[in-house]
Amino acid sequence: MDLTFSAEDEAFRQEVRGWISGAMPPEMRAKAAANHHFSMPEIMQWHKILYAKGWVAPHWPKEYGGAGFTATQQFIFAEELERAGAPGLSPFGLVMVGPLIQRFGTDAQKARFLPKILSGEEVWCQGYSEPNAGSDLASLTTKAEDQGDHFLVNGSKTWTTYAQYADWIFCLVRTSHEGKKQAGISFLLIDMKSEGVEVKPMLTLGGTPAFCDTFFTNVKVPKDNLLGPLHGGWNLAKALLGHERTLVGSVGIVERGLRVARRIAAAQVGPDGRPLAQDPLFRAKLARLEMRLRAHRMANYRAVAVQAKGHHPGPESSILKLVGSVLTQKADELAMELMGHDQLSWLNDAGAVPEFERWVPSQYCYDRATTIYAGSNEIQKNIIAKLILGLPKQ
Amino acid sequence: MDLTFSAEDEAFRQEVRGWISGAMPPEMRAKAAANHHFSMPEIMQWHKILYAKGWVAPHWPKEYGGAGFTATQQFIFAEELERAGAPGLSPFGLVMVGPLIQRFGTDAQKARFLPKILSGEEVWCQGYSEPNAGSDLASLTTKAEDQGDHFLVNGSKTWTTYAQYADWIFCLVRTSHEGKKQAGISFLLIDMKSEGVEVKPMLTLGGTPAFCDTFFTNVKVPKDNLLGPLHGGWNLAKALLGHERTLVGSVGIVERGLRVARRIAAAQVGPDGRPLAQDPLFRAKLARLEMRLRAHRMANYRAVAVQAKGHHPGPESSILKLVGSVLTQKADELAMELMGHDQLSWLNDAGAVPEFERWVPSQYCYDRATTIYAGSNEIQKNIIAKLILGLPKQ
Amino acid sequence: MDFDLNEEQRMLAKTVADFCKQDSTVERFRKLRDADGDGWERRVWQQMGELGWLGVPFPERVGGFGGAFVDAALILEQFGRTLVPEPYLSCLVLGGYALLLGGSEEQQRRFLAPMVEGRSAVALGWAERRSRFDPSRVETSATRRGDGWHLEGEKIFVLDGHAADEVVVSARTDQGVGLFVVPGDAVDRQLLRLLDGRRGAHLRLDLDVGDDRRLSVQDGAEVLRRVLDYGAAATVAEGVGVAQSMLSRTVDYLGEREQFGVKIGSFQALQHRAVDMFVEVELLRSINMESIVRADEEGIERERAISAAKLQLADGGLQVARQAIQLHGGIGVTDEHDIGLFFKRMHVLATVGGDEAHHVARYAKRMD
Amino acid sequence: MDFDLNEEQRMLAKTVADFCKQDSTVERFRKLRDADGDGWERRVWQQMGELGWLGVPFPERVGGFGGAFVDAALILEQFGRTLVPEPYLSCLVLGGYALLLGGSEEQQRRFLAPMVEGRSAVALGWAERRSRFDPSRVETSATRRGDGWHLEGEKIFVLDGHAADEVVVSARTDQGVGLFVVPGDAVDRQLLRLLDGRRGAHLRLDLDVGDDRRLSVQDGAEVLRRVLDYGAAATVAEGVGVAQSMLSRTVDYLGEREQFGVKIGSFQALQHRAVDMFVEVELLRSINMESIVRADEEGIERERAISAAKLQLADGGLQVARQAIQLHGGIGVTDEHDIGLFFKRMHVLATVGGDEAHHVARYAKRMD
Repeated sequence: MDLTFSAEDEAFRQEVRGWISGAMPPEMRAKAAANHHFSMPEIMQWHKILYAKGWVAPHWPKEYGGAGFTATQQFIFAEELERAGAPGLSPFGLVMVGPLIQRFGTDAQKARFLPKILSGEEVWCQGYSEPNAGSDLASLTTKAEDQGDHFLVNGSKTWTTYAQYADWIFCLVRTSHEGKKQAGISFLLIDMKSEGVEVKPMLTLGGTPAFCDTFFTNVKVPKDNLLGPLHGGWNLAKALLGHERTLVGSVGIVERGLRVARRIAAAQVGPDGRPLAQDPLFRAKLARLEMRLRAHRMANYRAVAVQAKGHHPGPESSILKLVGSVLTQKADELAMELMGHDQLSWLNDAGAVPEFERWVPSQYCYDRATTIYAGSNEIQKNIIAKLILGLPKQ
Repeated sequence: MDLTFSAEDEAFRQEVRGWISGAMPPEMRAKAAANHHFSMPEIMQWHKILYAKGWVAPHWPKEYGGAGFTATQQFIFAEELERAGAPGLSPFGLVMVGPLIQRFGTDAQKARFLPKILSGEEVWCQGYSEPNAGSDLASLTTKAEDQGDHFLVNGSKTWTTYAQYADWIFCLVRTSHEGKKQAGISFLLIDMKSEGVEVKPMLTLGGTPAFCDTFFTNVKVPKDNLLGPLHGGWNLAKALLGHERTLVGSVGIVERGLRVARRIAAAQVGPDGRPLAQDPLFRAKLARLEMRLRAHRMANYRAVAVQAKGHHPGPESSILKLVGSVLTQKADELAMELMGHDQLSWLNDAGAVPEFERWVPSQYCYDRATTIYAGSNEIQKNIIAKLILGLPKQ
Repeated sequence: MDFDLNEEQRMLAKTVADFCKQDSTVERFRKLRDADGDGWERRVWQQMGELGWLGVPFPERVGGFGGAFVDAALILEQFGRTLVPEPYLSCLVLGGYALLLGGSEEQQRRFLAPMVEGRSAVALGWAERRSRFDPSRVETSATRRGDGWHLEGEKIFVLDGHAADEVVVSARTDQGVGLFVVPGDAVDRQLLRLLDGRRGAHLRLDLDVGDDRRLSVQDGAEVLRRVLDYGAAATVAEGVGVAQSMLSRTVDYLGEREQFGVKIGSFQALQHRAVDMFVEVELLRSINMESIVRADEEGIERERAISAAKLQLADGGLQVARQAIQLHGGIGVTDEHDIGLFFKRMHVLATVGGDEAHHVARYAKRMD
Repeated sequence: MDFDLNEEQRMLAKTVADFCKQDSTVERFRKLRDADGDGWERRVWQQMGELGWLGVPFPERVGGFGGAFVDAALILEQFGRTLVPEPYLSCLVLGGYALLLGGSEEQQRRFLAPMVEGRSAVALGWAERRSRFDPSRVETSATRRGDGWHLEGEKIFVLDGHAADEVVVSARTDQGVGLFVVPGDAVDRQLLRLLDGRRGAHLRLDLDVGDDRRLSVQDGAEVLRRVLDYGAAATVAEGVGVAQSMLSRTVDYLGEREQFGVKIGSFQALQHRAVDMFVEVELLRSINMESIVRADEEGIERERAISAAKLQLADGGLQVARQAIQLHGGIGVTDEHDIGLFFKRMHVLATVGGDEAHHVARYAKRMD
């Protein structure tokens, strides 16, 4: 057992840290320092900076233009990005559909799509959930009818996050009603500029314009845009859920939340006139959260170490999602509590509250979603109960 | 809305309080003050003192020799008994089978059983659960066969608390296999001195000899000992569960637990050399528990007020069980934490730890049962989900 | 002991409930939230005055009905159910009780009576950047200038202070903390959007007021403590309505929403969570009753009951709110769905009048 | 970064696991608990010495294998799975590390080497009535008397102190806190039953010891802090085994027990609780690794890691233990069923070496 990073890995961490601090534009650094929300254009700006460095896809193999980082390097890289408060890239192309195209795509599909995902030239979004198919994804009804040379798609998708900025959407669609409901699903890549695609953005609980409903009315999709086998989309979807889970458990996000809380604790005056950071009760709260994060970090390291040895992280990684999402919320809740009256402020102009606190209430509200998205925590628990604990069917 | 007790009720409280402090024998008072466990003989000693005063059955109507207290008086009386730390009487005769005999018994049964329950001459225990029928009580298999002039009982019962001291047991037995499983159950009163009854006492998690298994081998039970209609025992059982629930939610028990915790906090030296009661973190823990108890007390008062108006407390009283049981455990946990190293002591002789702390670890362990007995909290939640919230069948 | 409402109170609650259902739905709140105006309507405030709702707890000399705080609390509970936006808590309770407890009869007639009629709204500005939840930590100064006073300083997060006609503010004089009534349009107000979609303002004070605008009470900090207790009790009362709405909306949703071919309300894990919500709502209801009845009392039991109620709101109430979002799943985290509006209101209520830590600490200090 | 055991460690863990399964089952623990004796067996202790298990973390000069604390922790984890009663934590870790860190080489050879061989058991007495979890709060006194020392005072809850051949005790000298090795049978011992069925003793000290029994280290309090950190890390390591056993026994029970015509493990609410247990066990496993690896380190990260691990044990571990009882239902609260033995052991482990509040406070002090 050796829980330290190797000298090479530590050197890599220094390199990454140094590069990030030089590469982030000043306004972006200022926003990060002030703990502000990044808009989609800012996210894409950062995407392109990373792309220029060759680091935009740390987990992609080099042959596809990825950085080809080891599992450990990927983890360190993610930690450092979160630590610096860099904008979180949109995962739909890089983390989700990209790897699926690499694994299931034809050569033509690889050549067509991968380079533009990397460069950021084409932005992707995800068409999975439907109004009546959330946790029960397989009951989706958006259908793609075989019209000989193309599919005709009708239906609607919800939670198509940032669809208003997207050039492409990857969709699970029903291509057959035969057999189990999972069996008739296919995985389609659809051009958002196609006729009949309509996007209706909506606000999140955090007041940010991230969610969209996307509607498909007689949308023609070339057959070349089918990824993987016809009616075989469910396997692709499952492959993807694993990725998403590990992603969400990210230690860096909680670490940043905790840093925000600590900074607020240092600035806010407590009941005895001293900073809250000196108050024994608040200090204990901060300590508990940091201690709990420490256990979570080690759980993540264990998963990384498994991956570093070339194994797939099993369903065990579900616990990273469960714990990470809850800790994210706890950090938000603590930050809010520390803010006192300032937590009442909702996206007001500068000056209403200290800059650093401005986005905290929005983040707090939005992060209620962390226990819901990417397979709700209830679904994760069902998975663990069945696949790991082997408990009897409900 | 008027949340104060009436002048009459307050006077009643003073009367009760004065009487208790005079009536408890000195050794009993000393044990109560030292927060010690009472043995069954001590409990029966107290039973007889209350009987002599005419207060042993506060909830029984006067015609049966009860005190005939109002609902409010009953609540005050219970509060004062708990407050004084008086031994808790065995509920099986007074609270459980007694009222059932009053409601469902023949005149002969009333005359035969009620006076001796009151006087304590005959001690009762409960034969409900079986090894394979706990939460799922209706699946019990102990059977009573009709032999013309008597029933022949075979089977076994578990959790027959204090059966080793009991003269009588009331049992749910299967008298028919037809129809729904609830339909074939009858309610029998069985003399523990009957041939074929065997009791095997066992220790609780608290190290106290409360639980027993009771075995019935060809036990002859006179037909006169059937309470209520043949095959109609399930209704009696249901009537009883309601009683048990309110009982367990008792505010006084939590109050006493909290008093124990506070006394320990005053005596134990904290990390800074001052009593723990002065430590801000422990003080906040004590405060939170007391505040939570305050809400629970008001919830109980509401239920009492409903009863005082002559209504039956609905399934809502399930929440009193849920909350009371959890608060009881929390008070124990806090008392243990406050004890520091002393919490490691298990029923040692005097001098090992302060007298007042001696029984706390045993109580802490035993009280894990509060969320399990009298209809486990899971069962209570199922009941509330169905009967109050009207959620769809599982 | 009697937890039932009397006949008049039952009628009042019923009337208010009908009003909420017909005239002040959640939709109305949402529209006002999203519009540019004040977030509430003068017209409706006046209507409330005409209905007598703004006078229930106040004496007849200001046009009130001489009732108790309980009556105002009943109204607030109903308001919580549909998120009525009018400044009942911020002005009627906070501003109103400051005037009632701090002002002379003359001042009450001048400033409180118009509010009772719905012709005016009087907010309360007590919090400052360094005060946290302690109203005696006042840095705003009041110095003698001629016959009157010069006020200088800042008041933050004055609820509905953006639209109030008058604002009662605290300021330190050489004899302790005094209370002053300043005209809303005479101070520099920075409009604030609040988390729950309502509004407030930071006030920058730098003005002269006449001595007749200094409330007659000597110890302003003590009055503020009493007033904030009324405010805290009011948040709990409103919170009961909010929590009850969240519970029933969630139970309805669980009974309607289908996944995996069944109603999701049939899943035991979700049922038990709904029951956990129910338990917290019942505890909140229960302690709320003690809190609103004791609000008019003097002494330590008032503080204890109200702090216990605030803990139940901040802890239990927020658990209810968070669980309601979780059980609504994806739609719960959109701005479009109403459940989020209740969530945010609950969060604001849990904070106003002292947060959880404040009330636990206060209770801990007052333990034997 | 590598969380895997090396080949030797894997072999060791396997051997210990086999021993536990065959020679030291829960049944054995229960028998010893219920019998009159010491609660453990000299014979087995000696056997452990022969197997080399008592030497794994100690240097060769005392007959050890020069390994790290990790190796001892691996053994303890296995011991936790079947509640092995021998005084590995109390004597080998607490007594052993006190001698290793506090004693001269001569003293180590004299007192530690026999324990490594299994011929002796050395306990540690540091706690006093007023010390809580701070080993520097020492009232026991050591005064010079002739060539040696006179010790006077009381040590409470000395784990396995009832049967130890020697006990390392702390006492205040005029130069700070010193450590002394006293023969077990030379002191007045009050036998104590502990919550988990093991034993210990209060020691009343009033005796003279030679100067050769004073450990050579100057700052005894600092050594105790290090030793208690080893002890705390040891409780977590053992706790991993206990928690894992409780989880798997509970999952088994859920898969066997039938009610309402189905396995109770098919109820979703119970499944999710079992998952909550699993999550806590995984977190405990994870932070345990950091804790046992860092136990040998100097500096603040050792303290942080061990305190975080203790919190996970006291909070998460006890949640697992309490939930295990609850999910076992009625039989879980009888003394007859084994699950209660694990529950009690977990509670003791959570307390020994500093409880939750102690470690949270320590961590809070050491935050940046």
